[in-house]
Amino acid sequence: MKPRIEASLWGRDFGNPLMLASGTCGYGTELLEAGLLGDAAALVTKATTARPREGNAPPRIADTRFGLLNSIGLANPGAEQVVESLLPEMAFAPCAVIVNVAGETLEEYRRVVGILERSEVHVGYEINVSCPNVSAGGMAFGTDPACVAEITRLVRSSTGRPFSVKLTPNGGDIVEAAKMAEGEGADAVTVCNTFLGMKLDWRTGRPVLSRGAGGYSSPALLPLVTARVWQVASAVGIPVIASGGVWWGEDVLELRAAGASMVQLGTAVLRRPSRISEILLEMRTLLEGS
Amino acid sequence: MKPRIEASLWGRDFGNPLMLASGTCGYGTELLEAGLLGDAAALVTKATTARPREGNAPPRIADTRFGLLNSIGLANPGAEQVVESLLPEMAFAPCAVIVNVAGETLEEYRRVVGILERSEVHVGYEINVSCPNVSAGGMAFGTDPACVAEITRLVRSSTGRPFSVKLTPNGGDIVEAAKMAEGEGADAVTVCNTFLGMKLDWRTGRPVLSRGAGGYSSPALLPLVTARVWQVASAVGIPVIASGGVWWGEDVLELRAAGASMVQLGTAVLRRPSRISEILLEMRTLLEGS
Amino acid sequence: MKDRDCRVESCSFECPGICRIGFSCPALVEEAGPGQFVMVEVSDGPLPAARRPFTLSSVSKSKGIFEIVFEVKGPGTSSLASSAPGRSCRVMGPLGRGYETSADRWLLVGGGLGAAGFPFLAASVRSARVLLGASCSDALVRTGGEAEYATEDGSAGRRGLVTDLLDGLDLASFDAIAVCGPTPMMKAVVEAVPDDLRPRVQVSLESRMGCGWGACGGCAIPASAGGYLKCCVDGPVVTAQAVDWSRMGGGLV
Amino acid sequence: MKDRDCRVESCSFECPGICRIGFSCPALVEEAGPGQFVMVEVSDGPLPAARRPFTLSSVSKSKGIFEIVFEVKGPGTSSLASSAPGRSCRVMGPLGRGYETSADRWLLVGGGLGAAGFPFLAASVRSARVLLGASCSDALVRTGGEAEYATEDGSAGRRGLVTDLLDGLDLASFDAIAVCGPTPMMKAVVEAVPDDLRPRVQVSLESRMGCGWGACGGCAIPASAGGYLKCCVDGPVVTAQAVDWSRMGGGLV
Ligand SMILES: Cc1cc2nc3c(=O)[nH]c(=O)nc-3n(C[C@H](O)[C@H](O)[C@H](O)COP(=O)(O)OP(=O)(O)OC[C@H]3O[C@@H](n4cnc5c(N)ncnc54)[C@H](O)[C@@H]3O)c2cc1C
Ligand SMILES: Cc1cc2nc3c(=O)[nH]c(=O)nc-3n(C[C@H](O)[C@H](O)[C@H](O)COP(=O)(O)OP(=O)(O)OC[C@H]3O[C@@H](n4cnc5c(N)ncnc54)[C@H](O)[C@@H]3O)c2cc1C
Ligand SMILES: Cc1cc2nc3c(=O)[nH]c(=O)nc-3n(C[C@H](O)[C@H](O)[C@H](O)COP(=O)(O)O)c2cc1C
Ligand SMILES: Cc1cc2nc3c(=O)[nH]c(=O)nc-3n(C[C@H](O)[C@H](O)[C@H](O)COP(=O)(O)O)c2cc1C
Ligand code: FES
Ligand code: FES
Repeated sequence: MKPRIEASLWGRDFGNPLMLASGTCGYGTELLEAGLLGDAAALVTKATTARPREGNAPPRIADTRFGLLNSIGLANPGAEQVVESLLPEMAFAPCAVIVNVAGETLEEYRRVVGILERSEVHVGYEINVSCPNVSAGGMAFGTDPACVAEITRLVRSSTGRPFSVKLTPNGGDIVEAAKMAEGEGADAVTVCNTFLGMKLDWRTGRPVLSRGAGGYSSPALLPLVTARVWQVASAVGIPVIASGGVWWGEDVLELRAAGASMVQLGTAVLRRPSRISEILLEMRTLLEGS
Repeated sequence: MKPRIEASLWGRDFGNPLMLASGTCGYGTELLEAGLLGDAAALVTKATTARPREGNAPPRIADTRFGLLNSIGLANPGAEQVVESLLPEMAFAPCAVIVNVAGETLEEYRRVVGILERSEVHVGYEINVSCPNVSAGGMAFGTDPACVAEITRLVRSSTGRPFSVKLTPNGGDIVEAAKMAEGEGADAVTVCNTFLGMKLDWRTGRPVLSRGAGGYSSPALLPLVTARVWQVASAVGIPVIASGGVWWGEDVLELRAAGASMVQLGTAVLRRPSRISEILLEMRTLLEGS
Repeated sequence: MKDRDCRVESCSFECPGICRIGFSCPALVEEAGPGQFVMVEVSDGPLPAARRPFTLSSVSKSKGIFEIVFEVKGPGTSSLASSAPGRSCRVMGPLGRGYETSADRWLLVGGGLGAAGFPFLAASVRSARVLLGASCSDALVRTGGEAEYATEDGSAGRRGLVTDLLDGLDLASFDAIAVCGPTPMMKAVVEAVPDDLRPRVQVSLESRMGCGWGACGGCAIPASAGGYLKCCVDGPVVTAQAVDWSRMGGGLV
Repeated sequence: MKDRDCRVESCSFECPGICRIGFSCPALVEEAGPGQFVMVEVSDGPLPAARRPFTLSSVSKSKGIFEIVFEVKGPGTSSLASSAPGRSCRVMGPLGRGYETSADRWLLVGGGLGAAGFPFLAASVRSARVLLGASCSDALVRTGGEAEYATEDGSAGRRGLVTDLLDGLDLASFDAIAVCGPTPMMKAVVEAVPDDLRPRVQVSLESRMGCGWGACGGCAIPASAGGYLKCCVDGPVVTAQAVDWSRMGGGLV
């Protein structure tokens, strides 16, 4: 396939493949207010659970030399609040809104989607079976293909909207998990959530994050994500949404060459929201020059 | 435990915890000749198989912005040749020699160790169930706890020398694999081999390495290795040997704080063999200052 | 959230290890209030992955210049400290909630670099008495106007902690008390203030930050109402009563 | 394997995109032979993760200086090309097997940057006739002495490929033929040499390298004897017959 900027997902055509990754753009309200969403195709909200979650004890963030560790722990106001006050704020956003859904139990996924169905704002879901920062659910679900299948089945039975299952690179077999999601009716898979990482203070022997390990993101992880996107895209027929390691326009083109339909920006947007339009410009320049 | 430089493994005391990682120091002969082994505690040879292996078609190396991809494919002269000509050259090396062993079948591991037992030069083995660059064996063994157990059992029955099982971060459950190795009599686990990674040329859509994906090493992976060392060290009683992401003396101290008995240097030594002594100096300075 | 390229106008060491940088950015200065902060990009590439937060130390509306004062700690601050005039940095701000400045008579209590924001605050209120603590005279941040000092080694002002300077002060004579410094110091000051005066205390908090603009949830501060505040949007300045000091621990959150 | 800090003495652009750097290192120069290469560290930190290999282009034993000439391609070469005199780089070398120089009368056939090593070679042998090919005159590497040119756009010498310059040459009048350039060009030259003269042909190969000193096995070159040669220790200069040209592909190995 010839490299290009246009992209499509779930029957929608987009001018570009850029999505804002879950947890790095809140519910989009800040970026909307700042007028920075115009160049994104879609944004994925912070993970939403059935009830409000406080999140983990601080410290939740550690900057390492080459990347960022986070341990937010799915802090969010809960599905009711999201439906009542946050999604309505995004009703006229210039990009598509996708809600990221998490749960501590299999059943919770169904409940969250059930509540969220009351809103008309979002076009679909990203089902998070891969959060490295919670003790119940999260990553533990994602490493077990049977759990991935069961969660996909539950979500499929709860909504007619399209959804992607966001997979973990931290154990299990990501290709197997993607096949399970496809088999049970998922409309895409997101490859992948953050990598489990840790920073310690060697003087005290103590981890910097309160929970010990956290989710690690870094531009240096691009080759790891590229390999997993390539493996998964070769194995399933549903679209693959790439997530991880993007900073330059070139990275987006590389992930698409590996088989990704859409490409997410996470840490890059936290660091510099204007990367959305800068990356787009870089892609245009590269494609004109090629 | 107070941070310190001295280390011990398998009843041997070393002045420091630095080991040279498999595949990044050949069989040690070049470094020995250059007089650069004096500061290392031990070196691990290139993976050795029963018969000579040519290795993968080139390109086998790709430099990414933030790391190195390799796809050597276990090229080595075979166990007989190693016993006859390479190990004898290392008989008077100033550091301990450990032979890294790989196989395409479970049975091959036993054969390789059987042949190598004829040499008195090496003090033990590192059993490689985690090479990302071969289609048969390698990483596929490492992601299956039953295979890890079986290979450990076969090796244990073939040698009285101590050995470490080198695990993979690319799928499966690394803690489970470590427990299996411990259960079947391994004397240590090495955490971990390279991460599966890939680089593509987006203009052509083709991977740079001939085999597509390869093993990725980068100083940016240190937090990933630290997390895995911490998890494994909390779960097993045998020593954990850390491998991955080290460039500075501080990194070694951090991995030891995470629970590693010894710490390997791979890509750093390829890039600059004098890192061995430079890192040692950095560690001394840090510990004096603390 | 506004993000702009700001030119480094001046960069010099205030005292060993403490650097002062002046950036030119009239638009930012126009919007800024005391206690607000900026997120500074230390490099143009993707690393370090996070920006570094700094309190606005002083602003000159006429020149369109704002200053930050910081301690050189790790890679981010050392890179910044080596900036030559002319360097351009991406700076987001002003961010967060600053001091509520309607009160007249202020007491400013600062520990170490906590005093960095006091010049801006002092210049924004009717009257301010400033108490500063530090380990030694070299670590005392100059705040422009008059100040009383306490140093642990006695090398400047009184030997002791900044809380010692509170002894004998009539705290009720101040309409507002601003506190900024390391967590244990802020805790001690807050405890030294009688219950009935607590509502007058505004503390300026620090926390590790992922974004600085409310998106990541990285900057959690234990809230007395349960759960957490977001330091970057609910703070960094909050009333002392909004914080659950028992869950604050001793160090950086 | 010797690794030393070498001082950049000079750094300038030979022509657009082609840079020449002179390093001072008497000890390295003393040991070096034509066709050998060096591995240069582009930064002092861990990235980029691999060094960059360059052929020794020329050496001055009296001044203790060696030069490399290279095309600016990616991050490594662009960083090097911006070196100011005085910069210190870690350089490993001389590495690998160079030309076997006992022969008297040499024909040197180079394509593009393949000619980078010819000045050193030409200076080390009794007589050398030099044929150079490039896309255009700007991309022709100066080799010091006399040379005949072929350029694809005709902007210097003959319009065409370097192999065209072989037409009508009495190859048997040379005791040795050195070939260096892109793989397709080397293939073409080797094929243009009659079978009986092939043993006189020495080719200088390129490959992606992890270490440069034999440890990693990254630099595999398909060998006519089966399996692979290590470009860094078995080469980079080998006899044309040692290479399995059918497995060489069209590009970089
Ligand atoms: C709202 C706010 C205002 C601040 N204002 C000032 C100021 O005016 N002057 C000043 O000297 N310092 C200030 N700090 C602290 C300053 O941001 C850190 O010292 C600085 O980020 C350290 O970066 P580094 O790369 O040098 O150190 P590193 O140790 O490499 O920092 C690593 C990571 O830890 C974080 N970090 C380290 N120390 C702190 C800290 N004390 N607070 C928050 N995060 C930290 C950094 O942001 C970074 O992500 C402020 C912090 C916050 C949250
Ligand atoms: C023995 C030897 C001698 C060489 N001598 C010269 C010379 O004298 N002049 C010159 O211009 N070039 C020479 N090259 C090629 C030169 O090393 C590369 O052009 C350079 O490494 C590119 O680095 P970069 O960071 O600019 O480009 P990048 O594209 O970023 O390089 C990425 C990676 O690919 C490798 N690579 C890219 N191109 C080549 C290549 N052609 N050969 C080998 N590896 C490559 C690099 O080493 C690096 O690991 C030589 C290569 C070898 C193996
Ligand atoms: C601070 C932070 C919070 C995150 N929170 C979530 C989350 O709630 N749900 C989720 O699916 N992924 C979450 N992620 C993962 C990102 O969505 C993204 O997949 C990951 O950061 C990799 O992309 P990047 O390298 O572009 O950052 C979070 C990442 C960061 C850095
Ligand atoms: C070129 C190269 C070849 C390698 N070959 C082997 C090998 O044969 N056997 C093995 O167990 N590990 C092999 N490895 C993995 C290293 O031993 C080491 O575990 C890994 O590179 C991580 O450490 P580092 O980050 O210090 O490089 C190889 C790594 C590299 C870079
Ligand atoms: S730092 Fe990201 S929400 Fe406060
Ligand atoms: S480059 Fe490492 S063996 Fe040749």
